[in-house]
Amino acid sequence: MSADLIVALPEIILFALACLILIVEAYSKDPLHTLTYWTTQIALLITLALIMSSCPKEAVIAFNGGFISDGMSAILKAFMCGITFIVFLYSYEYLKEHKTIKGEYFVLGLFAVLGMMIMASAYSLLSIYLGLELLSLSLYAMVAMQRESESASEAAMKYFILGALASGMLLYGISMIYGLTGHLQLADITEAITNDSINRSYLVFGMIFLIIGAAFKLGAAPFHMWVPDVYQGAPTSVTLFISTAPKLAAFAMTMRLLVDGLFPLVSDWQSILMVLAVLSMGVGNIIAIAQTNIKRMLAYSTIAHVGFLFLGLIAGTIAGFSGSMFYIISYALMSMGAFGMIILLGRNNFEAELLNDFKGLAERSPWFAFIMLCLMFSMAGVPPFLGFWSKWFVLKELVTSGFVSLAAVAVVFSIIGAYYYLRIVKLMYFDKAESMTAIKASKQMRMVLSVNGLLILVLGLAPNALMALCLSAIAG
Amino acid sequence: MIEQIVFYIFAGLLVFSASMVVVMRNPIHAALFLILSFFASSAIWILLQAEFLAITLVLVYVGAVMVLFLFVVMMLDINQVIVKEGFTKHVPFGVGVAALMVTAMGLVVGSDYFLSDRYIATEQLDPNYSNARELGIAIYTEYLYQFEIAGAILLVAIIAAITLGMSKLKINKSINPNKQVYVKKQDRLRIIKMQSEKKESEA
Amino acid sequence: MITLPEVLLLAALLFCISVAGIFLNRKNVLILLMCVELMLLSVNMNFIAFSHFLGDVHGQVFVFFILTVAAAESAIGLAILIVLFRKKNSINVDDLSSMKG
Amino acid sequence: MTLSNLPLLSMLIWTPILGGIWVLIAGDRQEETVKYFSLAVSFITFVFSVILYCQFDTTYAGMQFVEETKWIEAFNIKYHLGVDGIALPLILLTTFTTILVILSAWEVIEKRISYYMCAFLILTGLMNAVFVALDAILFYVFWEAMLIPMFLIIGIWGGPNRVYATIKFFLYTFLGSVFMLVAFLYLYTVAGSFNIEALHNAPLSLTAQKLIFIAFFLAFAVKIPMWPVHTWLPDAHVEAPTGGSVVLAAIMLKMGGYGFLRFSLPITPDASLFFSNAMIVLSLIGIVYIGFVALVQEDMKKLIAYSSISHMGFVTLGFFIPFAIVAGTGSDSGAIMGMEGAMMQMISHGFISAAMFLCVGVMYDRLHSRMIKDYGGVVNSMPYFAAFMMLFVMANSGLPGTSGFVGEFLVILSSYKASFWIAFTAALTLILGAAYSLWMYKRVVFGDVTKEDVAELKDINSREAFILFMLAIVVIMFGVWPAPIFDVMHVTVEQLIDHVLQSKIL
Amino acid sequence: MFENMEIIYLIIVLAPLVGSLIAGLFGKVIGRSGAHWVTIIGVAISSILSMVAYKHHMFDGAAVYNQALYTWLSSGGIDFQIGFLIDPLSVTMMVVVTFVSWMIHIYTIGYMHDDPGYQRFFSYISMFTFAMLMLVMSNNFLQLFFGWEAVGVISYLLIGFWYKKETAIFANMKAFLVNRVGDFGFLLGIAAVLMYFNSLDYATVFTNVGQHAETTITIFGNEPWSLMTVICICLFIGAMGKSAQVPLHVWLPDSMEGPTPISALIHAATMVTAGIFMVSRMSPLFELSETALSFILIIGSITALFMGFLGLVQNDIKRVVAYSTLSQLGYMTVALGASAYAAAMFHLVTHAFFKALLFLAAGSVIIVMHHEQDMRKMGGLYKAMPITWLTCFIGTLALIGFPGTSGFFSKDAIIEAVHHSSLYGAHFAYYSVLIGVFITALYSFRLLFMTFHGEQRMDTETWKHLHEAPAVVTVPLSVLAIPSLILGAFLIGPMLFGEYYGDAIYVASKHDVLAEIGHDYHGIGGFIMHAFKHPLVLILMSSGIFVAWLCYIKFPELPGKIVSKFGFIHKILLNKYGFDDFNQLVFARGTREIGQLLWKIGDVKIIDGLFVNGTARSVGIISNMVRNIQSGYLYHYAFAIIIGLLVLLGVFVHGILN
Repeated sequence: MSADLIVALPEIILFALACLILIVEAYSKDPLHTLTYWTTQIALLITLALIMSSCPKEAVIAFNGGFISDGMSAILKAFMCGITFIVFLYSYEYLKEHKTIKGEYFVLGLFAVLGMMIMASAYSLLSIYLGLELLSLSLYAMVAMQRESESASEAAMKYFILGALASGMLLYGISMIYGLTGHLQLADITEAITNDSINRSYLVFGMIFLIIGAAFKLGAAPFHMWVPDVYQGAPTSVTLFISTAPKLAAFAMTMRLLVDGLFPLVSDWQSILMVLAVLSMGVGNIIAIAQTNIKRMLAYSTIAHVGFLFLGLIAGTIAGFSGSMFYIISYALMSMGAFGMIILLGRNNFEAELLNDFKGLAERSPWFAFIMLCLMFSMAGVPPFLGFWSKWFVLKELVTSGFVSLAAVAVVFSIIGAYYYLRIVKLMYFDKAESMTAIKASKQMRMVLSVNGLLILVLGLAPNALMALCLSAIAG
Repeated sequence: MIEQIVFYIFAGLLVFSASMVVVMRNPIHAALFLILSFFASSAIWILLQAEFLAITLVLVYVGAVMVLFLFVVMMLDINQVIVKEGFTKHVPFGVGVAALMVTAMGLVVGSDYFLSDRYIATEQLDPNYSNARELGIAIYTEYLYQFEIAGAILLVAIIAAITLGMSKLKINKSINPNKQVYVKKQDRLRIIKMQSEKKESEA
Repeated sequence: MITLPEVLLLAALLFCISVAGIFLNRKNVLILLMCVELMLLSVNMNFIAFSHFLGDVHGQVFVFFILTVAAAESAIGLAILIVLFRKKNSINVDDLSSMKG
Repeated sequence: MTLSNLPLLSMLIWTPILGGIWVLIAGDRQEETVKYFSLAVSFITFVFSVILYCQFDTTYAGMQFVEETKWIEAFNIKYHLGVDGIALPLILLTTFTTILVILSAWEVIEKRISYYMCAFLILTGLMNAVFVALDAILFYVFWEAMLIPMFLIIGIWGGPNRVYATIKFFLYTFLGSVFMLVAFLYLYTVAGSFNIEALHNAPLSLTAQKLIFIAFFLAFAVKIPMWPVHTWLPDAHVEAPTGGSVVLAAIMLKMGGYGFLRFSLPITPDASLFFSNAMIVLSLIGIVYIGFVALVQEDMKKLIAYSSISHMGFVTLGFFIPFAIVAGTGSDSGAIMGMEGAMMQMISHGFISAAMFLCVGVMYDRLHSRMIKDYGGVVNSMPYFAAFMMLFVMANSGLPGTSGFVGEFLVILSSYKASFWIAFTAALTLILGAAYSLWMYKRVVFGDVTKEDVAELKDINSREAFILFMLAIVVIMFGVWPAPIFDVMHVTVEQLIDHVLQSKIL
Repeated sequence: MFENMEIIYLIIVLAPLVGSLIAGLFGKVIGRSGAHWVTIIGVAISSILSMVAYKHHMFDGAAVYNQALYTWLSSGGIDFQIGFLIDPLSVTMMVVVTFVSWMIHIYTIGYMHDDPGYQRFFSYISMFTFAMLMLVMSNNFLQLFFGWEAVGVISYLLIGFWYKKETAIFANMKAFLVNRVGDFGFLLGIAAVLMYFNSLDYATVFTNVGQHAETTITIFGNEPWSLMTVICICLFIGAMGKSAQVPLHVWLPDSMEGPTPISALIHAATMVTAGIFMVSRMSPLFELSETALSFILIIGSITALFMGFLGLVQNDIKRVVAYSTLSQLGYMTVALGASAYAAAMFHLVTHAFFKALLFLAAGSVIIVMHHEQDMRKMGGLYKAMPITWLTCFIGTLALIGFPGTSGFFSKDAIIEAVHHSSLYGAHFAYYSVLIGVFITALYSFRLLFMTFHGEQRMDTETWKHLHEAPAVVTVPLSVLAIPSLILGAFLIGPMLFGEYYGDAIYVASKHDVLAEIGHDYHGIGGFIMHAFKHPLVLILMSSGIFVAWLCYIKFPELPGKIVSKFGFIHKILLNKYGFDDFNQLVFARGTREIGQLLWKIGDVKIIDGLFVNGTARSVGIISNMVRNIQSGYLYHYAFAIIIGLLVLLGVFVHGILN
């Protein structure tokens, strides 16, 4: 029992700290919630440290198979904490700027992180479900939290209803799988499928519901509808959050369900994912072209990226999964930078969420224009930026597994996609600025954002480490 | 035999009330039908030897959740909302899709596969079998971890509900002494210079 | 003697009704929330049926947790609903369309 | 001499890139420093390339100055550089042109001079890299990265319609190259490595080769460009600043040709054979069709752009003629001639088109118009300029004694070996080329002055004179003494032909 | 000094080049006199050395010199070289070219005296001399083509020398393009040669020519063509361009827009004869294809006759001479066609002198008339400028082939040769050249009378200031007059019937017309007597002179009458048979139309509009359509999810698709 506790230490500590911070928050009068903010950040760092320190050599299963700690979970958790740390840093800027700062934001954020971590290391369907709910509920609340704005509450409502619907589907799927295999624990399920003679198409029936649940979280077409509205409606700080760390969690969940749980059905879910992938890339890239609101545009680009993410899973090999992992991580880094940039450009009671707000950025601030350029070209998948390698990785594995034509389709969509990223670069560099108002943001914000952007470039020049990490994570 | 009859009665009731929930225009009626469907399903659960959960369902849902619903309904005095009729012309289409879905699912779940001897319920449990104890043991040993998570979820729910629910906005008239202390003259009082008036003739 | 398919069919029917409720209802968000509850109910039905016929308690445990979560969920849902109502002064589903395209 | 053990190739790549970054950091405040520094960097790079040339062993067919270090062990992608007789002349061309481009921007670019210089220096580094990369992925990375500075150059310093032009340019070329990427990935599954030489020897079925060839074709035909995927070029040229046009025409187009030599032909020889007739037809259409189109252009830059396309037609023709020759005569005599002619055509077109664009630039800087009708009688006010331009126009129309002649001559000669009619069609360029070049010259330079602003034109200053003079020297030198280029590439081309004429099907 | 002739040849070639470069690049520095001195010295050197070389080869009977000096490049096992082949043929050309060029340099001093582009001009003509020498001294096709193009470019530059004159810059572009058409054929010919002989070296080609005598290739469909015919016709097309044969003659008359010395040097004496030289040089090839020969014969005779007619109606003094040049070139071509290469070369040489003479004379008239070229505004000039008149008169006599003058021998030889030729089209050729004699006499004397005799038609102001041209003009005139008069007499014997050319020219025995004439050739006197024994030619000639006298001295109103009577024919002649209009309409406009079509329709509409931008646009449209699915309504979103579910279930569980 105590061994189990050791394994799950990061989660436990995070939980404890979250409760602590809740109390701190309750008693703090500071309108800027500085204390809450810093304690939160420290909590994250502590968790991060714990994760780093307790990175397992081989998979450890705890709590009667409810919990697993392996390479993938460890790395994803680490990135979740790290990314959330930066996200909170950006968010704090934003909230201060917009005078909508609330202590609960951070507390809920922490609980969301907890949920993600649980998902990352969930090894039974039940833990997956609970982790998912913990995450989602916190997110619903965070979206709705900025009570001044109509769109926020609308977004929250849509998110909530659709989320509930999706988790309902997921549950139905779980119930079917449970009913067919008689197990909730992933390993048992795999074993049951391989050994017992279970009607395959019924398993697929159940699996489809599971996939829908996962696809919804990731925002894959046709289960993507919530994404644009939520991204646009939610306060940028929350959008920033939603579009980064939870994606890792959703990826982890997909991996757990499809790879750890239902790998015997690989041929079936490959073809299902193929449909979703093509749809997502198509819908995402094509609709994004027509957008004028950058948050919404990035939402659609997310959908497109998810399509690409699936390609790695479709490959159905260790390397392919590593490719997807690499993809989702680099995507999280990129979109963190992109939304960070929106926050950076925003000012008091002004959200820089229209594309035109980027006009002439190169004159206003060459440096950040350059950072944004890196991010955009990276998202478009142009070398030497990180985004290229993520696309390259999944495509390579896809081709290696023999899906050449699918790869061709994918690259065609990536060209369509390139257009709207270029459009932002065009706005920044080729157009005249409408206002030359200088960018007012705190020093650490500027610094972190710069690092974020340069990271995209540096990792693009030397992607080996991250690639190796992902490979070992899945393989180990 | 009797079981079957009972089952079908409640099943019918359940389906009926459920569809009423969907059809009802007045949310209060809908809520009440929902309660009815909860009752019906709890009955069925008892047939399925899940007494504890059946009770819980009634207690938790009917007792708490539905009350919450009704409370909200009242609070928002919905009447102004339901002036227009609930459904629109899309209904037949929607129903068609629903039917399609029923068949799509029914074909699978209704198949004889689930009659196979894997799915034979033990008829008679021994008298001193306690469903609650079974669950209790499972939850507090095997599912400790998940139990904790559930706790976290509830906590989050509380936090969220509170933050969202309580409105600092208009009601709150409290003042901030800090601000009052730090106020300076020029914040409140502005002295402007202006030329004394001249007549056009002189200009 | 009840058979599994019967229960499963009932659950499936319930599921579809609730889903239909979600995409048919265009007026009242509250009813959407109720439909969500119905959906969870149907799922529970599934679980219980399976656990009964498999003679395995885990299904019921799962239901236990679903009930918990469902309660939490509805709480948050209603909270959001209230916020929404404060903003829009309406919980008409058709009014939730300021963002589109 | 310790030069031999210097990592010359890396220096060729990174010197300009680092220099460019420094320039960017220095910023517009110290404008003069920026200019002189950039000039110095470009000159040093040129010196490196010259050293490279001097140390190059013209008797060895394979790769020389090879550098190989780990880059991405996970997929054994290496930082693997090397140069052979095909790449070397192109590198010289690149480094040489860069100097002129830097010079040509001297007083012309007012806004964001440091960006401008930075963009060009980095571009140079990347272009050199493309020519020396021996790892397919490394190649691809540089190949794509190159688009970014060019995109910015056209977009920031370009003309009124620059946005359309630059986005068209980017997407068009991007479209081409992504398929190349897929092809690389597929090849990896066959060869188990991204090493280009390994890819050359990877056996492939004919269908696979065909698909790969098409993928490569999309990449390189767009870049070079071939009819009918050429329409991005005129727009890009017209909108680009002078320097941009120069680099675009002088070097970027050559990458398409280089790609054909480095990838299409050796990796998919059988498919190349299969498609050779189609390619030849496309090239011929390009030569004639585009020749006609060039004739009626009213915009000088457009005209030169179109003439570039038609000249590039000779390059592709020369590349694919060998197959036709072998198919027709059964012997490969004249095949080498065609290939080398095509190579020479690339080099010389590099110089000539650069010169032509610079000439237009010189006029544009004075009158801010590229329209032919706005000029006329320029010779009266700018005699020296007129003299230079006459030389380049003549070179452009393939006059013997200028470098423009050599390539076309050899390609026509060898294409005759394939078929009379191919040679016939190709040779039409003698007439068309002369027609559009001279007609433009007549309308722009000759004649009496009719517009007073033309009369007030100032003749070229010493800087412009220097640039044009350098080019004139080169154009004439390679016209009467092309040996330096040919000596370098003989062995490589021969080996390439041998390789290409063997089937890879197992 | 003959040990290393190589040096001498090099000097011959390079001296003019050096002069030209100095004059061209440092014109400002060295000034006008500097410019003409340096170039003249350059040309003089090469001229004298050419004579030395001539002596070396013709009198001291030195062996043929054939050396490659510099390998331009080698590719695919074939060496492209620069080298000299010095044999009687080339050495004769060298002398002619350098000498005439020299004279014209001197003459130019006077003619261009007050032209701003003085240095430029000298630089050009020296450069031309260099190029021409490269052409004639070449020992391979590449260098030949090089010189070929080079002279073309320089003539382009020189025709457009007065670049402000719209007509001039039109003429020079026309000239270049028409020549390019010729070069097009020429290049194909060279390519063919390379393909079958794998060498561009004259010697190699000529020695191996036998192997391919019977080779046939298919070009149209699969009906076989003799390789030699193809090669020869291709090469001859090149010659047609340079030597202005119908229908590629159109550029030559317009080229008169250039300064007169150019007309004399390039468009009369040297460049235009390059074609003739080339064909003679290629005699071993041409001899193998009778088809080609008859083709040449017919083209030549057409040119000879019909271009002569045009000379009758021109009033511009230079244009008359130009058309006479055309018809004389026609004569040479006819000779080539009749395999009388020697005769062609002979006429080339004599023609070079007397035509240059005529041009210069015309030029000196033009100077004196203050650049007035219309003969109707002249007349009676002989009093004012006797030397010019005399030299011009000599030139005219030579041109019409007055017995004893050099023109007489060459032209008569040609006529005789054609007479003896048995090729297809020989008869036609024979009669055209005969009529040509009459025409020639007519227009030549028309020119002479209208210019120098009759009443003065210029205004008195000009008349007062009339005076003889300066020495720099008259001296070259006189110097050229002498060879025009006597050169023929010296050359005819050796050149036509002796071993003058050695192996430089090869004539198949069955074509060797000159040999037949040679049988009854007994010295110059005999030749002249022969002409009187069969006086047809002389009669034609004198009648021509007589008619001219009637029309322009006796009854000056007569021409008007004739014109009004045969207005139609006159119109045709004035329109030069409509060649120019035709070219303007079909080629000039046609190509532009095609260009516009391909551009506006092909590129802009189809490729760009339809495919490139079309794709982009359609993507935009699609995107705007698809985004409407995102209606913002919750129930639609939910519905989408359900549809997705249904589809997945349908396809993957119930297998609807299969």
